[in-house]
Amino acid sequence: MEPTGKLIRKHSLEKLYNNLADTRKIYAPVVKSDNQTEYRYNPAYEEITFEHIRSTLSVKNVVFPKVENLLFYTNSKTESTIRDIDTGEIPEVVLWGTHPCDNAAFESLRSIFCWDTNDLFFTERLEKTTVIGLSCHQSDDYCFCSSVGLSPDSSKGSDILLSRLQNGDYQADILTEKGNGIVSLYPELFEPDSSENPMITEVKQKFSHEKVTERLATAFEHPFWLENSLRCIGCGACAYLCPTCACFDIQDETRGKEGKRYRCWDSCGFGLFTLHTSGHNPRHVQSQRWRQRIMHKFSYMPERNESLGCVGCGRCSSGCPVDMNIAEQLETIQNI
Amino acid sequence: MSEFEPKVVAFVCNWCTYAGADLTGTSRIKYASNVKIIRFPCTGRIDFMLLLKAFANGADGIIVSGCHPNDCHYTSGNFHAKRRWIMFRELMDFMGIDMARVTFSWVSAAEGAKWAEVVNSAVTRLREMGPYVSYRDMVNRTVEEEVKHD
Amino acid sequence: MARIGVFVCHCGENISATVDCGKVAGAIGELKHVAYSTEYKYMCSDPGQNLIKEAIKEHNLTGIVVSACSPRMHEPTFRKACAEGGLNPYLCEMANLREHCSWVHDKNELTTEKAIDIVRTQVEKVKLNSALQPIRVPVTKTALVIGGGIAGIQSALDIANTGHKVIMVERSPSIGGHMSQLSETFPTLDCSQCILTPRMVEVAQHPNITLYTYAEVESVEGFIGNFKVRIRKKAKSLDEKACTGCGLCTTKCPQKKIPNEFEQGMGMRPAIYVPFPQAVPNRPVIDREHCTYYIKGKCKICEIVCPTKAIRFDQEDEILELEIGAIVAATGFDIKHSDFFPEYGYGKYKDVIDGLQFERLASASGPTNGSILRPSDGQVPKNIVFIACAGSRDPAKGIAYCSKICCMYTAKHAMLYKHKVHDGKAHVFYMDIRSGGKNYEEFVRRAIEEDHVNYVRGRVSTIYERDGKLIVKGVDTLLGAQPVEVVADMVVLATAGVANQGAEDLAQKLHISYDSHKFFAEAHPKLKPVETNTAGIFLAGACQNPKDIPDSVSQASGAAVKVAALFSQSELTREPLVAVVNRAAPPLYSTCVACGMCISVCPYQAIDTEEFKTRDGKVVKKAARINEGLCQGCGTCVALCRSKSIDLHGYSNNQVYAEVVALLNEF
Amino acid sequence: MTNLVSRAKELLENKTVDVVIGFETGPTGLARPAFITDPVKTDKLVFDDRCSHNLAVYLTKHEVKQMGKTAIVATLPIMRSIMMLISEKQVDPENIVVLGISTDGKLLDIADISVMKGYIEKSDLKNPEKFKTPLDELSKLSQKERFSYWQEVLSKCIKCYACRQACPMCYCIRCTVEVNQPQWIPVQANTHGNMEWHILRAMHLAGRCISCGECGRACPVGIPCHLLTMHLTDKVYDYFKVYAGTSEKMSSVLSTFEPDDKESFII
Repeated sequence: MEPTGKLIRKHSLEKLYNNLADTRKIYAPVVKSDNQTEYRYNPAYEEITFEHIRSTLSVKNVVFPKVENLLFYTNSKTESTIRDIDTGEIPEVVLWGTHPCDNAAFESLRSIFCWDTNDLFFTERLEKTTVIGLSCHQSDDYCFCSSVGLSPDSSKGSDILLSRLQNGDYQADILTEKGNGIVSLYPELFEPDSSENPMITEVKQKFSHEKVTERLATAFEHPFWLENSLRCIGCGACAYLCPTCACFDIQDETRGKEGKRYRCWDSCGFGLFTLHTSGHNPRHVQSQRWRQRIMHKFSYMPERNESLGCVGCGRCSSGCPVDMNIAEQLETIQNI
Repeated sequence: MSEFEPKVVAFVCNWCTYAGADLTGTSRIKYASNVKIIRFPCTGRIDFMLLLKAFANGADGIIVSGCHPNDCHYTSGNFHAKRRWIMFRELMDFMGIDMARVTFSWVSAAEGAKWAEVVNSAVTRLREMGPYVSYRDMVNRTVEEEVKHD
Repeated sequence: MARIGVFVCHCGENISATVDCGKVAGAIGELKHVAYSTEYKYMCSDPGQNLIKEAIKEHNLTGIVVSACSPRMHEPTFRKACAEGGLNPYLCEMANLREHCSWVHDKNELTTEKAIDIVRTQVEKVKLNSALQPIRVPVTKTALVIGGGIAGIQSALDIANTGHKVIMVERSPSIGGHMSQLSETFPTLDCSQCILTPRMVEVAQHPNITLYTYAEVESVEGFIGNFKVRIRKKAKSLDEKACTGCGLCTTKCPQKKIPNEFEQGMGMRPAIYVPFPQAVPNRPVIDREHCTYYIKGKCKICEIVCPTKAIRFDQEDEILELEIGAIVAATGFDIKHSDFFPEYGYGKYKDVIDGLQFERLASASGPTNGSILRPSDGQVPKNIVFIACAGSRDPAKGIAYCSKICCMYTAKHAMLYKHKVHDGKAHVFYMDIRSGGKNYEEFVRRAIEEDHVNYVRGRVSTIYERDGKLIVKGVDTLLGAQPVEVVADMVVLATAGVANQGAEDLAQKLHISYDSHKFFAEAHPKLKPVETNTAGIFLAGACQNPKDIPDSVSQASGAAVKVAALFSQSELTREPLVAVVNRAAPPLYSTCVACGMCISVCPYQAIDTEEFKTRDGKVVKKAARINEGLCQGCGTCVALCRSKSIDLHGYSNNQVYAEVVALLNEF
Repeated sequence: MTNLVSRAKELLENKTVDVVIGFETGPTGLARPAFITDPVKTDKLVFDDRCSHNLAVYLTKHEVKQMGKTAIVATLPIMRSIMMLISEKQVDPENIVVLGISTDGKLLDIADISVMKGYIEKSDLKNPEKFKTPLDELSKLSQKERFSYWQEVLSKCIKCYACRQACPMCYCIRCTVEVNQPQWIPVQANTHGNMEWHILRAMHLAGRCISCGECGRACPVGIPCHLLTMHLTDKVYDYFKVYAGTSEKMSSVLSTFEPDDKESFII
């Protein structure tokens, strides 16, 4: 559909939230401590923050939970009976106040989960997610959306995108039918678009992702990887904080007769991620794993998924215990 | 039966407490049938993770028992175990895991009667304490319930 | 796919009286992977065992659980039956339904349910058992006896008489040890030399014994049956083959004022010397520390006078590398010397001596030819005080233990004194008289009653000199702690027996444990008093704790039997229930990171570090390695290993984990 | 830190070491670990209050070990970590030069390991003061409250293992959580599995933790997991009167014992 611009007053926004929160699951950001903002289901409106630059974790868990049951089974002496999960029971969720980078990440995730076949759980969850995004009126040194083809107010992935106006009201861009569905539930809360320009932060472009992708094509053996990953301690923080990292592990857990199969987050940064049963590990040192992370996002994904594996949210860098700054590294890479 | 019957796992060493429990049997001393024994060569072999696994799998109480100090068949396994349990208990307590549910004892091969006492007093106490609901609730929480905590 | 057979035994009615065995067999039969489940009245009977053997074949079983009595009772029986049925014996487990269930609970449903839980747990365990083969270790049938005192001599002779080779190493120039220094022995008062020297000669002449005196253990590597021992033969400066032992050199040596160790410093010896006339071997050595030639580069008188030209000034220490199957440590003890006791003024008062010095005074071959003469002026002491427990049983002095031999030798000393100085008075200060032993108490009574030795129960607080006499101030606790003062001519301290010099060093070389007093530690204080924690190394005599001659000799024979038993087969067979550190293909080699914590906890020194090297010798990986010849399978290392790189056969991580899960969940 | 820079430069110039591990300032103004092989680049080295990383974690990293002889900027916790690593045979003292930094930020003259040992022995080895309050507060709660508290904070754990990776004592190439025969710890990050993981981690560090607090700082979701190991550090001292990282010999409390170790809970 054609996007339409609306205005939503400060007090109407509160009403919208409360109406939604009363009738469905809504996932909204709350300040937990000085440097931690987390999303919670249906917090009180007063608890919600509009000032976060980035939440600690991304909101990818809405479509790709850290643990997702895939099936249940019961063993008997002679056979195992499988019970499938009814994806119809997955509830609808409204995402509230997510920034453009996080919203754009859904597309990136879809390019992975729906690469050849549609992942049942992912598509069901994504379909049942409505995104009321919030463009950014603040940013920090870690932000680099503008270097990966996005901007603080890009509408990609949002069903409705809110942007703050000087007086505290919000411009609401209604971008999809889903978004329109929300508006049509509470049309009285939306007013015609004002001509005022919303407050949008400026995020300086640090590198050109096209140039990075081009350079990576021939940089596999470059000494850069070793030199620049010495600091990396090989934890999974970057991958788990990342809104587009999609690696997972599948496990069976049995107790007595009953068992379940689930998938849960994994990370290519871990040494054991590629360890073979034989003891051979094709990525046996951390520099190879660091290279894989960047290659995957900026070379393999553009090539195979026609999508970039990065939305410039900066979480991997801000959350890194040893300041592995990805933007800094990409900036270097385009010139090596 | 109305009374709650706790599930109790006993981790015992082969040379002292297992033999002591054998003696309880040969002496025909009766004790509560709630306790089931797992045999180890030595208390030094008992991994603290196994105690957590017992709770995770629904035990309400645990008994860990081996040779008295200086009587270890392997001379020092029980001394190492003792240090391990000192640390383990302190950590568990700090995390709010109920150490009153875990009984540590030295029962020698000659202490058949002591074994029955150790079991009976542990079972009596656990009956009073009731099932270890708080731990079991944490273990049995579903994916959906976990998410509710977000 | 596992195919488990379960056999529920009624044990007559011992189990079936309280446990519904049919119900147990039925419920277990419903479990996954249980291919056969049955009950029988007596599983341990021949028909019962045949039932197992037939079921193994008929149902093609991969593991069995015999649900009967305690495995401590019948595990060997059923493992054997299992093997006879064609299944690896370690694929058999027992569920203890009798001692741990039917005998301790009443007949009711809970008891049967518990029985089912117990059997299910063993079913889950046995599924994870692996077929194990007994460990076979080759045995080199040569024993090393370290120390040539009476314990070492006895051990060496006993082993040699079973037909096995023995190598004896003694660090001093002669064997004989402390016993050769003694005058008479309690409780018979027969001459020590007279009973010892024939044994010494026997050692020297025994075709199975190779004797290295003036030699020490340099290093010990390897493990039971397969030790590699390096012996340092210190240079004697002598061609032992050429020397005839004529002794001319010792009489001509100009350096004659060296305190004689054998005489406890109460006599002198030359620089080239034989420690005592009955020494074995009866060949001199040159004490290079005191020899004029080695000090000043000039002299060589011994070389000049030697009729067979046997002196070799340029001789060097020789290192022998020996293959050894078992080791007996018989390194003996030492005593605290009197300078340990400032309150008794030793060092100041020449006439306060220790027990060994008294032995030399009383010895017919000693510096006084057996006359009791006090060191200061050579006079016969008319009043002599013996102080028992000098240092022993005195925690304040760091020696909490009883030295065990002093009560007896003090009584002996007092008697010997009385027999030699008829008009003398002997006083003994003691804490308790410990005379447990055959004819020991009678011996002490004889000293008191027949020889009229004055026994005073109390301790001596101080000794000081006044007018050429020693004033001994003590207390008589039997007279209400009344102070006692004895004016003595000589005082003999029964000083504490302590670990021999170098004991700690040797223990470390042998990798055996030792206690805080540096006495070697036995493997078990009650049941393995002769063994050490290191398999293949045994203890004899006072290196373990102070012992008298009969105790030392008994233990020495005990150690010899242990060695002989080990040597009775060409291979040592051990239960394979040992720990293993995992191994993988390069470049991983193992998940072990060689932190060494397992090495630190292992009571048997069974773990070392293996290095993996490239072809050019560069170490690329280190990992712990368990010597299955030494491991006893306690599993302490397994529970401690942070990376779970060690596992224990028979009680593997997988097995014990499965047991916990199976015990608490229904399947 | 001119002393530090000149010393590092000298070590690289005269080829005493092949690499200097220290701190530099990153693009956002944070201090971060730096690896300097070129004497010219030693100017990048900084040392101030921002430098909290436990650099000893790199001494066991494969790529760093390949670089050759290493000089390492070391505050007290780092020196204690080095001591632990030597005692556990992970670091060869011959291969490292310690650029010790005193608590007031001065370059120490650490000629060898025995000098370092002397410095450590003289130092205050208790848990740093700033951790005392949270430790005390938690101890004051009831058992039930403590269980709720830890369930709540640990439910946030995502099992990224930053706590483990930031810890110099967690140098195993395969951690127990990565063992699946048996699966000691559930792979999924649920409250129960997370709790088991953190219990395991704390137990494995009992008597080995040198109180640097890096595990807690590294946690991206703000779990104060350092309080678990620090609590045990307190207890290790209470019971056994020892602090970790004071000896080059294997001496951690769980790998040793004294026959008269006191406890009051074994019946």
